[in-house]
Amino acid sequence: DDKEIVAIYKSGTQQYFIDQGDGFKAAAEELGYTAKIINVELDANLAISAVSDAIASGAKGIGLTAPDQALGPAVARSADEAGVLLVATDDPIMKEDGSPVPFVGFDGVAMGTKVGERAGELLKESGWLDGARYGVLSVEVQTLSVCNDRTDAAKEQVIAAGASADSIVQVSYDGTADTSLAATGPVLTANPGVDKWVVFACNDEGVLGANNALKNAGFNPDDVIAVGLGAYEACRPWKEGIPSGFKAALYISGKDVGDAAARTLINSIETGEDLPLKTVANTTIVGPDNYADYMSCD
Amino acid sequence: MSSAILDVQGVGKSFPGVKALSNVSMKVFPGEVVAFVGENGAGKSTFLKILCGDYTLDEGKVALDGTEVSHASPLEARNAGFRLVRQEPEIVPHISAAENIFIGEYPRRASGRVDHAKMRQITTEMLERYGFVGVLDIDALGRTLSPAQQHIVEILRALKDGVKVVAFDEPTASLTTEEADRLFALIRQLRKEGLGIIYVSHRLHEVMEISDRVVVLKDGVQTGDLRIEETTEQDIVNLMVGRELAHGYSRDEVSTPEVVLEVENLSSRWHRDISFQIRAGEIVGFAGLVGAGRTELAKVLFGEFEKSGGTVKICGEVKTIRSPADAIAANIGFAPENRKAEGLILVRSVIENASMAVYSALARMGVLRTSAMIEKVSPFIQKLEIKTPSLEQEVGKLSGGNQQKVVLARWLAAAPRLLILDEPTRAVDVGAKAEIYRLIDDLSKQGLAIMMISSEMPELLSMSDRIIVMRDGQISEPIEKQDATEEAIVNLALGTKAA
Amino acid sequence: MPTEDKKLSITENATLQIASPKSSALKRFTNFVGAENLSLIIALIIMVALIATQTEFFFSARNLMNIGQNMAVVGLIAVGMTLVIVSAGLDISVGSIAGCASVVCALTVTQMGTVTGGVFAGMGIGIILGLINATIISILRVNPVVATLATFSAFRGVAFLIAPDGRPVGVLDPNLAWLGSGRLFQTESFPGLPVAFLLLVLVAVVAHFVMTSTVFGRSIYSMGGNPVAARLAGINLTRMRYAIYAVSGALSGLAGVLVTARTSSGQPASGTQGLELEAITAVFLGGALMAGGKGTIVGSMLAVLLLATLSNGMNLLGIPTFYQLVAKGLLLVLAVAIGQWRLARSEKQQAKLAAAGK
Amino acid sequence: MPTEDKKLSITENATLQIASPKSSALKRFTNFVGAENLSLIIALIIMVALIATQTEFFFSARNLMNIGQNMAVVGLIAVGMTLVIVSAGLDISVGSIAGCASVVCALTVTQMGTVTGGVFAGMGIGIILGLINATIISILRVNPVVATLATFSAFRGVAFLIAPDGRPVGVLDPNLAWLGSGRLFQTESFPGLPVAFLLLVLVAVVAHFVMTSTVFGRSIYSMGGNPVAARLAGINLTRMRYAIYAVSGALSGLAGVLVTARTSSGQPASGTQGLELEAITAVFLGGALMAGGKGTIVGSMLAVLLLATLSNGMNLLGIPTFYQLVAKGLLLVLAVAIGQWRLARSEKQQAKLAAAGK
Ligand SMILES: Nc1ncnc2c1ncn2[C@@H]1O[C@H](COP(=O)(O)OP(=O)(O)OP(=O)(O)O)[C@@H](O)[C@H]1O
Ligand SMILES: Nc1ncnc2c1ncn2[C@@H]1O[C@H](COP(=O)(O)OP(=O)(O)OP(=O)(O)O)[C@@H](O)[C@H]1O
Ligand SMILES: [Mg+2]
Ligand SMILES: [Mg+2]
Repeated sequence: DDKEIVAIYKSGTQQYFIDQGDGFKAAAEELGYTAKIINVELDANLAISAVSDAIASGAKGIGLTAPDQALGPAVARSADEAGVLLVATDDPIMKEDGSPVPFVGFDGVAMGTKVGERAGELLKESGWLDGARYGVLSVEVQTLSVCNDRTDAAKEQVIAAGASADSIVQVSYDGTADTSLAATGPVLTANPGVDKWVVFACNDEGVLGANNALKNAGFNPDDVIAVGLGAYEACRPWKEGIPSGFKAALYISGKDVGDAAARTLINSIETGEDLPLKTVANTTIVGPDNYADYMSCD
Repeated sequence: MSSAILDVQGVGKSFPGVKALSNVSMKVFPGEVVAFVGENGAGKSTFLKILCGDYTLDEGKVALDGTEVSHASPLEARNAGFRLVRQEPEIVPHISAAENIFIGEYPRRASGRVDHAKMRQITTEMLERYGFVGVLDIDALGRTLSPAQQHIVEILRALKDGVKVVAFDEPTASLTTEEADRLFALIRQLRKEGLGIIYVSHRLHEVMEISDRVVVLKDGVQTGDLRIEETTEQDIVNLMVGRELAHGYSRDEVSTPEVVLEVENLSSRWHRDISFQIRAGEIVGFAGLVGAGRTELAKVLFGEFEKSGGTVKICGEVKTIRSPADAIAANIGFAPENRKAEGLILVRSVIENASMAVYSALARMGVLRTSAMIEKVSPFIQKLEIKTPSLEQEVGKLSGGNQQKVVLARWLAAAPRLLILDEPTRAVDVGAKAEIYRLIDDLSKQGLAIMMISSEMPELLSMSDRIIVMRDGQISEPIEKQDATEEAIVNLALGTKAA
Repeated sequence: MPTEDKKLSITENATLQIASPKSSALKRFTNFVGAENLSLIIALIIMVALIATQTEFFFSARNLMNIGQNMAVVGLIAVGMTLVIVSAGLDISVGSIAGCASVVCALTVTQMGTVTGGVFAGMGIGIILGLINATIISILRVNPVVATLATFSAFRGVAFLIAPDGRPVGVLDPNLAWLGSGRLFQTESFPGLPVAFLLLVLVAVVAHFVMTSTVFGRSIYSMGGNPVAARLAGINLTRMRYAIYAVSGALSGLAGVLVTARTSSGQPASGTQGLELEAITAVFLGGALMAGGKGTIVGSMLAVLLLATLSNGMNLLGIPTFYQLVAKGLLLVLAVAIGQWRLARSEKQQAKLAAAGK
Repeated sequence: MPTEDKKLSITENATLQIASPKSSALKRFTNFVGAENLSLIIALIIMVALIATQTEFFFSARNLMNIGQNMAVVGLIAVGMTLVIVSAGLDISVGSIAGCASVVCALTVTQMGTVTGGVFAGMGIGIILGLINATIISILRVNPVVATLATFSAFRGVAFLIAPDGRPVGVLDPNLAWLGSGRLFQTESFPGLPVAFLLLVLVAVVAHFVMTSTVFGRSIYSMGGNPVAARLAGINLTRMRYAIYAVSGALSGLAGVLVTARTSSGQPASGTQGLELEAITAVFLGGALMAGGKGTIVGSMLAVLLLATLSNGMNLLGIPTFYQLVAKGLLLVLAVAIGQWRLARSEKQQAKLAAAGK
């Protein structure tokens, strides 16, 4: 099986990357290749090991979502040495000389920007900007650079939309819904003057946790504008027709990104052409009414 | 006489590298005390551990009061009525002495709750009934108990309801003579109550005094089963050792004028105003009852416990000793009485345990060759006849007496200027005792000063050049060898005036 | 063999002294929380004072309820962990067990529509996994650390395998949600008591009773303090281990159920975010010993409260993660150090008394 | 007090029997790896056989080098952890120390441009943090678990505070990269030996010598087995602890340097998280006792190799994460269980021999 490609994901236990893996595998098999998926659980050191393992296993091409962009030079080097094709998925990375590694997907800054834009629009529509006592919850994994990219970008957009900078409150969690819930509670307590909240986070879990905290604190869904990232948690209340803080969410088709990554790699392996520098997979902001056109919710 | 309450037939047991018991048979009748003797490592404790369900026998049969209990679990053995007072007390450190006695079978309220009050009450009653009043604080944590106190806990554990046969594995080893007498009274009381009693000891005069019959083991083989009135200590020794032994030990005074240890007005949490000297080549015996503070005195001198006043001079110069490390640097050695808790690294090998105190001495720039260790300590291991399948054997798997010998080997090998021995021959057999006395004697001839804490009168009387008696943290005037008598010592220890 | 050195052993002597039953009201209180744990209370008071001076919201009824609610998950696990550690064992797999239970509970509720069923399913799987731990330790004779490190990994895998495609399972059942975020005795003036917190209190009280006044509980102390003594006294160590790890499993399972209830979705990864370290921290902070045989439910619960209050306070004050990490470390050291210092001091006094002729 | 029960203590006895110096070649080998560790080798062989039948790439020189390279980071930490655990301590802060060292090394290299400087800075900070651990344990008398759980959190925070805005620090210095991914003795036919691996081998050999044939090493076994007896034999426990935790810190620091070298960036957390559990797993898998006093460098290194081979093999075979987690758990249990079973058996045989009169 010398016709093999490998995908390495920074967080392979998350639904989004599971989807991406499925897309990657499916496309590869369709084109007569075998595909392997390696998960490195946000561990930079494991990522390096995984790349070398992939190379050792005779892979012709590697798709990598790095747990940290600083890894770029190290992986690019070992891939070049071994003459193996490398594409970065989701998070762009650079080579030593600062030139970008060919990229497939939709990077964190762009994600944050889209989320922020939508949150901004909803904020304007809500009319809270004229005199309402509103706040903005930015739920962040402050120890993870790829997460900060998203929330930072989202904050910019919300401010651009007219929110005041000091209305923004940071909440720190570890990526799971439970810690987001635990951390948001006290923040709400500390801001008793605020009776309307805008919410965004690094992922849907973060937003979900914050929503539950708001519910516990007795906020009613109309007083919450929560924009999810991933949409897999957001879509549930929509599906059930239950009112919730989720007003919109950025849907990223992991399947599409994985599919695109596999096709780009295989194409270059077969034809020997250089990899295209940027292949952007499509992503959309979805809401209660239109999510079903893009995704199945389970 | 009625039928045997305990009937053991052809029991055998082996451990890796050791055949501990082969074809041992014995009977115990109600109201009979059977002594069980043999050299260190002969298999006595193994035999008893089989009876109490700790070890499983390889071959043979055990019947208790008619019912077979050959493969009983510890619980079954207990319930069947066999109780063992172990040579090495097993104490639970962070619960009270009273609770230690009741683990496994607590008194309960109707609600099923453990009845702590009842537990303390029963304990107090037992302490009175068996004559241990005031020796044991029943609320003290297990870890703070002295070896003597630990033994009392073991005894009370054994004597709880339903006991038919009780075995004492070297009960007097950690007791003073006074305590031992109390124990004998207890044993006689139990005999009257019709219990079967097995009594293991290396102190043959005790055996002659207390038992009706004596069973002798040698290397796991039964070499005798005699009625006590038909035998003598010498016969027993011959059966145990297989050769004649010089009885007792006498040494000639070798002390020189040079003063090695000089203690002036030392006081501490336990002691008030203690002053004495030990000269090179001199052996000074320390007598006293449990709680008198001898071990504490040793530990204060060795820097383990804090002294609150006074000075300690070694070879004329004042030493400030704040830790055992300081003490060893000042050329002091200390073989503790409590070998399991304070003496040995049970999970490590014989050779390591024996050489611990000479590591630095043997090392070249911190590098320590095993060969060097063996060379240094194996002579002592041989002279002390330490019974072990190999030098690599875990010390925890040696017999009690052999463990004690390992502690001694460590300090005999280190040969410091001042050597403090706390109960040096505790649990050691007669043959080995003589050898240990000889080695101590040799060391003193080499000019060591030796401080020997002991609760064994014969040992104190035969080995010491002078004897200091301790009572309530204070010491008596030293008694010179010539006028040292058992009576004089006991009187000083108890604080009663000599007649 | 004795696993601490002189200093410690002596200080413990002192504890004993203090705890000895000359009962004045204070003495009885000291007795109940245990002298060592007084230092946790002191640390708690200092910390609360610090936080309260910075924000008036700390003492708001709602915030206090919040703390109660957030300590439930770790608290439940810490109760089970106390039994395990006192028995001289360790259970690193608790977080993974919680993960499995969270998923199983979510699936049961969504597919069978029964919340009670979900709760019992969650605890059930917890018990099963706990029994697996006990089997590996007792029958295969694997050291508890390795055994539960192994199942820490294996059970986590299982959690993802149970969940369809390893995805979180959403549950929007309001009754389940009530378990996680509901309140009892609510009035317009009083925000009510969180159900999750009451659940923890209930469990802790029962556990305290078991540890102090039942044969099972006392036997845990014996086997932890000296397995040989325990075995020779007829305590069946194997059976004890099965019971202990089953309890730990059941409570981890219950914690997993709470996670599902709080987050309205079964999170396979929920447990894997260091819940085990959090619980282990609490138990040792509460006065347990690595060597076993020592530790109390009261101590562990105080420690959980201390940790929950700390993170709540820091979130109230909006302290960034990095500083939160440092602060947590300092608190842990401080809390224990205070205790040691107090014990050392009272031991000195004891010595003086003794020297002055007892 | 004894922290294992009879069964264990007796089975262990068998080791000594086998290890007792009747030397044939096999005996000497057994003697070196220790009977318990033979089971690790057996497990390794079984596993390698399984993997090799599935993929021809496993035995490719390149892949073997790979395994070597990938085990370096955990390996270095496991060496230090062996000293700590044998001394009856525990060091949960190793991962956080590595994180600090990784950042410090990166900053030194980028700002002063000296790679050697970076390496020493990394190890230096490691030593300092190790000494802090020792101080908390010895002077403040905090139990090692709590102490290092505390610093586990605190040092992590420090790592982020050192790193500008808590973000990873990129370093492109080729000499540093050489340390992480460079090879020695490379020929066109032979891919060469990874520098990182050689570093680990060097450290392990020295550590093995220290543990087996120096006063320091022997004293670690003594103090771990019975601190009281060790102190009464003149061992200064406090000084020992400072030395032991400093070594553990230094090696964690070196591991952090390697992470920087491999990832071409100073990582405050990513890459060093969870290292503590990996290392602890290895040490106990290598035959150490929770109670202290037992454990060998050889055993720990075999365990590290076993774990590294497993994850490499599973990556080669493209086994999905969830199954990888389960497989890892099974391997751990299997490896130890085999050992226990073999020891129980050989102990029976030994006894039979003795019964038959040797
Ligand atoms: N658990 C064990 N493992 C291996 N060998 C053992 C074990 N227990 C005892 N032995 C060996 O069995 C033999 C008999 O030991 P035992 O303790 O019965 O002797 P003993 O007669 O009680 O001696 P002592 O008078 O010194 O107590 C000794 O050689 C001892 O080394
Ligand atoms: N508070 C205590 N904590 C721990 N051990 C104690 C304490 N008090 C006494 N001991 C121990 O009790 C034992 C007997 O006490 P002490 O040393 O006072 O009597 P002794 O003169 O040594 O008698 P013996 O040596 O016959 O036991 C010693 O081993 C001592 O270490
Ligand atoms: Mg014996
Ligand atoms: Mg004494």
